[in-house]
Amino acid sequence: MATMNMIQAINSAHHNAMETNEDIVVFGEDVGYFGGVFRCTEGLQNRFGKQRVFDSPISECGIIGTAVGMAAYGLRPVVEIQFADYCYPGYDQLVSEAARLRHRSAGDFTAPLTVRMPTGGGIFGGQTHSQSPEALLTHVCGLKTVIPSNPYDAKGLLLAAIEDDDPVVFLEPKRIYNGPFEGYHDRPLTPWSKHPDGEVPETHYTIPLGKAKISRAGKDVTILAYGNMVHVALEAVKVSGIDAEVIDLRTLLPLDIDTIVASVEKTGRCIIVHEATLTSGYGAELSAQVQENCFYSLETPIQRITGWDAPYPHSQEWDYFPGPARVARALVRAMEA
Amino acid sequence: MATMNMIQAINSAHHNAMETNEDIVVFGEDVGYFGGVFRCTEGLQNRFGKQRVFDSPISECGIIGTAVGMAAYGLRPVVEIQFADYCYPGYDQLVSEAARLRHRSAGDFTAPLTVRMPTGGGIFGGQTHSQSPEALLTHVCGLKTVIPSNPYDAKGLLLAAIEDDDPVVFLEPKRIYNGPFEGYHDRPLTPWSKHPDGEVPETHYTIPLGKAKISRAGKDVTILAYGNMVHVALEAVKVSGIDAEVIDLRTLLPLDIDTIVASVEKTGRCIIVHEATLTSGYGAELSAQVQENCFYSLETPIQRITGWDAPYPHSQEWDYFPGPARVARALVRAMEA
Amino acid sequence: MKKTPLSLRVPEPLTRPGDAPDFSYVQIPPAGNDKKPAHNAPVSEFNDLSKGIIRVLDDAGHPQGEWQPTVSADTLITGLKAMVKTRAYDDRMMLIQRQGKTSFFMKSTGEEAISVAQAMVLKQGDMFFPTYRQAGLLITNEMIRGTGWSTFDMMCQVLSNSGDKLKGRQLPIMYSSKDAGFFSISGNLGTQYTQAVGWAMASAIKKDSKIASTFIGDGSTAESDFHAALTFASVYNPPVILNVTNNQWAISSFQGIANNPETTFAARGVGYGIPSLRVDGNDFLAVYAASEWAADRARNNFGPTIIEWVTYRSSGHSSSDDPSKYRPKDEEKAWPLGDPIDRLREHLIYLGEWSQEQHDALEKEMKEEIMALSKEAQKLGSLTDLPDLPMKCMFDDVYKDIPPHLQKQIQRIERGE
Amino acid sequence: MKKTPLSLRVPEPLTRPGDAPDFSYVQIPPAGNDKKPAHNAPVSEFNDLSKGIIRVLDDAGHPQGEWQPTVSADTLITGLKAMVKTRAYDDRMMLIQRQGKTSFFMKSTGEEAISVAQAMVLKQGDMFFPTYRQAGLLITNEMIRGTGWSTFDMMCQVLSNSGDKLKGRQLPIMYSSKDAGFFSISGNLGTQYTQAVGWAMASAIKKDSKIASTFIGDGSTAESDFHAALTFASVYNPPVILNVTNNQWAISSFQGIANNPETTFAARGVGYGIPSLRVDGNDFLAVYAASEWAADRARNNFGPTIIEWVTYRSSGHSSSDDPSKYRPKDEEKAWPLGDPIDRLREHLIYLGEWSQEQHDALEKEMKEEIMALSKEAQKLGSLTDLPDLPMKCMFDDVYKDIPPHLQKQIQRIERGE
Ligand SMILES: Cc1ncc(C[n+]2csc(CCOP(=O)(O)OP(=O)(O)O)c2C)c(N)n1
Ligand SMILES: Cc1ncc(C[n+]2csc(CCOP(=O)(O)OP(=O)(O)O)c2C)c(N)n1
Ligand SMILES: [Mg+2]
Ligand SMILES: [Mg+2]
Repeated sequence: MATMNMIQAINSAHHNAMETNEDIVVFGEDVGYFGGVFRCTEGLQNRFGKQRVFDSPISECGIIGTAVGMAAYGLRPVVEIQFADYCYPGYDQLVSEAARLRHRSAGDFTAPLTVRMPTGGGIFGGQTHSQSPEALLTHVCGLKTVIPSNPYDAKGLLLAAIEDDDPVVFLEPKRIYNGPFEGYHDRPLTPWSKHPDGEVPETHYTIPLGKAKISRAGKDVTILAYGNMVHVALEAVKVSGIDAEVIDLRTLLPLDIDTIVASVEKTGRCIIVHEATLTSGYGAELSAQVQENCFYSLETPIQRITGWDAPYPHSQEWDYFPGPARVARALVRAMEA
Repeated sequence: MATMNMIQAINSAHHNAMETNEDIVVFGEDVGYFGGVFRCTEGLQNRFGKQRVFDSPISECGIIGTAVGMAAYGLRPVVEIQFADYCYPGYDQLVSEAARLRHRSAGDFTAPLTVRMPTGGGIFGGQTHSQSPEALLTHVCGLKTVIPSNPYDAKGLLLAAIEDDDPVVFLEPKRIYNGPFEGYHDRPLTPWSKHPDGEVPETHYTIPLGKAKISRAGKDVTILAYGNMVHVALEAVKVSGIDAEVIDLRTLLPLDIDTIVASVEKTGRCIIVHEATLTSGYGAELSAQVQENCFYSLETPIQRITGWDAPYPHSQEWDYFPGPARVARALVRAMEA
Repeated sequence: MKKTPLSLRVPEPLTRPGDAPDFSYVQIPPAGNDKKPAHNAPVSEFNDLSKGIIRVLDDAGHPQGEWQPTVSADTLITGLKAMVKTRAYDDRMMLIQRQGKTSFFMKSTGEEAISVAQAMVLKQGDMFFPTYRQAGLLITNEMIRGTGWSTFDMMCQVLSNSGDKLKGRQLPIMYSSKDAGFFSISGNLGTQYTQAVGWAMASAIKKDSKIASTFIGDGSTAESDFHAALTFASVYNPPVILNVTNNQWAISSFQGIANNPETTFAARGVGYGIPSLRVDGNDFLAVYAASEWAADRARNNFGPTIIEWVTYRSSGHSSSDDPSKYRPKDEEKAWPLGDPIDRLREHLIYLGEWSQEQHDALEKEMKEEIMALSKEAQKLGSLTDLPDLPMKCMFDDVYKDIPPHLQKQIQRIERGE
Repeated sequence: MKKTPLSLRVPEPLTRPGDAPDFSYVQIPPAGNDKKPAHNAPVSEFNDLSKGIIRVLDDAGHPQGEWQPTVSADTLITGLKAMVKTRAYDDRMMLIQRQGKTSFFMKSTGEEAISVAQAMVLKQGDMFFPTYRQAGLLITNEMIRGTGWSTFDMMCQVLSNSGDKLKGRQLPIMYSSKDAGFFSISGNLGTQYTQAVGWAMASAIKKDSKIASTFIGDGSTAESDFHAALTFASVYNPPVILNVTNNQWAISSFQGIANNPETTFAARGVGYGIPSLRVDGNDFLAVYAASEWAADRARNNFGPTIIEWVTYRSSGHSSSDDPSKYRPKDEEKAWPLGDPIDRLREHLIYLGEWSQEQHDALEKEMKEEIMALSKEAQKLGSLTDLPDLPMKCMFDDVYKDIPPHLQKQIQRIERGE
């Protein structure tokens, strides 16, 4: 067991996967010699050679499109989109091709590829280095969407994604690459080395896709969160003193609705937290499913605490960000109403 | 007053707009000489000249991207994407550019453009001539999304969209271009000429964006629908004999939540109908908002009756399509539960 | 300097309905004129080859020049048969569409030489990434290799019947046959181009010997994937043939809406540093030779080749299209490069390997074979007479395994929701 | 034919950290070598002009050949001042970023001639669609026209302070100034290219006389918008200058990851049928002349021009980047086309219009001016010392009017939700 931050955990997953499976190739903008702008692919080219790890032209369309072709050939490409905000030029290849290939060819061709994308804000990245496009992915049948909240999960989920026979988008909340972020931008970040989930085996393991994790058991309110918002939610529980259950979804599609329903049936109250803009965000789907499944258990309205419906602002980042105080107030309301 | 089908109404809106505003230009694949594969722009090139109405290369990226530039110059481009399924190559220009320009430049530059797209299925078009991507648009702050259900609204809403100073996506449910479609593919289509909403003034008028319409008043259940599903919903009311109120949303973003809330508070029951796939569809947002606003009025769970989470199938189109029987059964469940 | 006021150039074809056809914009050099470069020739050698038209058969059906392929009469006769069969298939299936038995159909009439000859050149294990206008690839593959989809399978797909290997999921003509080296066709234009480059990159990465070949239409070269494909091909040098079928039309838009008259589609390739040929697509021998050259080049690790096929879309865009609305009636008869079947027939007759009688017999035979097959296929149903697919079939293959949320949707259906 | 086993070509730069810089791949022809074609010359005349490097100033700072612009010494001195000011601005703002007063910064060191000379050539009313590496456009515009954003405004934007005309919304350096003819910069690479073509099409549609000019980096030419822009420009012939700033690097990727050595970025343009020039971007006179030529061409309705500027990104990609991780240290010192400021200075000294003393004084003056301005700007706050923007400011300009659902979100904030 070693101590790893999320970058190292992701890097370690690549190493384990590539050692055992020669069909895994890794490419993307700056991922080769340099090892990626966030350094997730550092050392891979040196270890596995330029034929398996290389820089790509700056074309998200080309990255995902060639990956689909490679996957159809029989490889397992693991590609990086430098920021999730830049997935749109490759969105057609993801939605119309990767996600549809197995179905439209009745299983004749498949596209087992993994598309990694750093997601979310909190790094003063302005509107085009901060977005959280998960709702644009979860609406696409044929895709799976995964988002870890810590190094241990990041490695296990990434290995599961790579080994999965369907196309998987793997979102990496960049704000927590180096440490869990409770939402206080003005306090020093605790590194992952001080967090139990920073303990990561160097050897291969997987965490099954489609299984949520209860990050904190509680009986009064259920909080649904993922990625960096898991830590914000946990902090909000502390701040509010309310005994909430925090569910880390880990996989957004397919969703582990059973774990959610069991919790909400117990608590009768539910809050959904995400950083993406509110309208038609993934919180809407979560809200709809909780309502459909737990209607008769709900004591108070389900609340969505999210980024506002505005482009992610640069200087007003912390006005936009759904921090622990906002979530804590929502917890209080959930108990009051 | 004339009788028009939806194609003619859309064509008429173009004529009215272009007559009075020289800054309106129209282009897209096959829209010039030929007048568009659905003939919505027929006669425009002849009337307004090739400098204002022309064919474009087959590049949705180029169509929307050049339209953004033209709009920034001061024109009002009205462009056609041949099928909504093909908007993805232009999605980046829509999401990252058209939708963001005003905000990121603090009003220095704006993008008043209208992007028309035939949407939805029911025409045996297979998976790439049938999709309903509205949820991928409503998640994008800065865009407005409009979808008419009849010729009268189509014209008035399109003129409002063209005159709007923000970028608007105008979805045209192609299944009802020629007549209202109640969902019975095996019965002859009633033409719009036999429907009151097929009466369309030849002169200019607008229907304000952001205002829903009560298509049928009722007291027992609220049905939220848009586009062709409005007609399916109305038929389901007939079939079920339940006195439901059918709300035709007309504009998806900004949403007329007040009309919805007033209705659900009255009925205490709500069904949402759309043709797009279920998960993270626009129905999720509607469900979440109804739940948030009407929690204490709801007697039974909100239901979503939608396309299934599969690519729109060719031969199994009518298994996929949420027809009147499915909606009627949902109405019954809404009353029973 | 005197200022011209600005204005937008909006290109128009030379002729429109009512006009006499005019193909003066197509410069046709004599057959046999062009050099055949080495497989590893520098890109600068392709400036002219990407601008003219490489032709082998002259107007009299005699082969000329360096590009003459070494090919037996038997091979040519096989090619002729496959072209005739493809045309018979197209005609019959369009009729079936007109009879309302399916929703949609697209023909490749006039363009048969391109897919047939290239299918003959490539090998089992190679992979085509086609558009909807290369049915000839499958028909030829069945004829010469007997692998993958048969003509009967294609018909069943078009009919969406119980024999449809794609389970009625895809629009007619969106075939898919891995065994035939025929990649699943997408409705979204252009996407296959980038995928083919990726597939070829994979072959290179695995030190394999397989090559890829992909097709795109003149109009669709404007799509983003065309550029992504050429950029990646330019950089990584994968073993891929990048075919551009310039059939002069993209639905109602002529090729001038995708490119300007000072260049060609093949010349684009040279700009990317990729060897590029512009070839008479209605000349079976030229297609065979250029395809063979590009395939050899690819297989020998010299990298990609772009080939613009100069041809003509003789029929409407699809069953939904009426070309008389936007181009002169009978324009196809004036196409200066003729018809590929006629030209190969003339050549074979000139060689003394074929006769008009044999040809008539062949056409009759193919018509009958297709007719018989289509009757058989219709026994398995058609779109007006849908097979009883269980509703849940829709959910198969969305993912490898049906995930819980789709299971729930199946249950909703089963509960009668 | 013997088969080479397939393998993927993965291009690598000649040198990496630890190696001595090696620019032997850049072929540098003598200054004054190239013909200056007519504005309406056929595209074929640009084969050579798109492959070599058009140069005016020779190594001794003497102007040579047909491309010498008619330009006064005063104009050149203004250009020199703007370049020196741009560099002083970049250095100071990078320092401010290093001091933690803002989040991010990007310099254009070594590339100043391109934006400064082109800003001087274009006119009030024209529109630039720049990338993040053309701060010189704004600085020059302020200096010569006094319209639009000032250097002070730029600083406030970088600091996201209360003087920021973009209200703290955008990442530093993403300026926007309609009055200066400077289009709002996007974080998404390439999108401005297509927009510029659209803007120029609009100008042509309106029979206006304004032209557009847009920039893209070597690496970003791989993006889809590059192709869309060139395709539309090729077809509609709009009045636009399509600049490609080939500064050899795209973050850590060298230009060989965007193009192969058998071609150039300018040669791409020729493939699209667009006149294209490849020009020494560190030679102020060559930049001025080529920009003037392209602007005149556009304004006279002859259409678009592509210009590849051969230059070098002397600094890191951005404040987040450390180039010593992927290229030899001090590689910039070995760049064979020198530094644009040094070269113009030498030329002016050769003309007898400038001296080293004047130059030293200019550098000092600009440094001080920038320093003073930056002190003033910091009085309006910085990112560590945020202005008290009301939270609702975030919701302004999402739409023209705040729609009900945003009003409700504002109310939620006001209620303390
Ligand atoms: C992304 C996308 N945009 C638009 C269409 C609609 N469409 C189908 S075929 C076609 C014309 C294609 O013309 P071309 O590429 O020349 O091929 P051809 O039909 O002539 O073989 C168009 C515009 C589509 N299928 N996909
Ligand atoms: C669509 C998109 N993809 C990726 C990025 C990340 N990115 C920002 S700058 C850059 C390199 C651009 O290099 P180049 O075009 O050569 O311009 P230069 O920085 O050298 O001026 C990359 C990959 C982005 N901003 N947008
Ligand atoms: Mg065509
Ligand atoms: Mg660069």
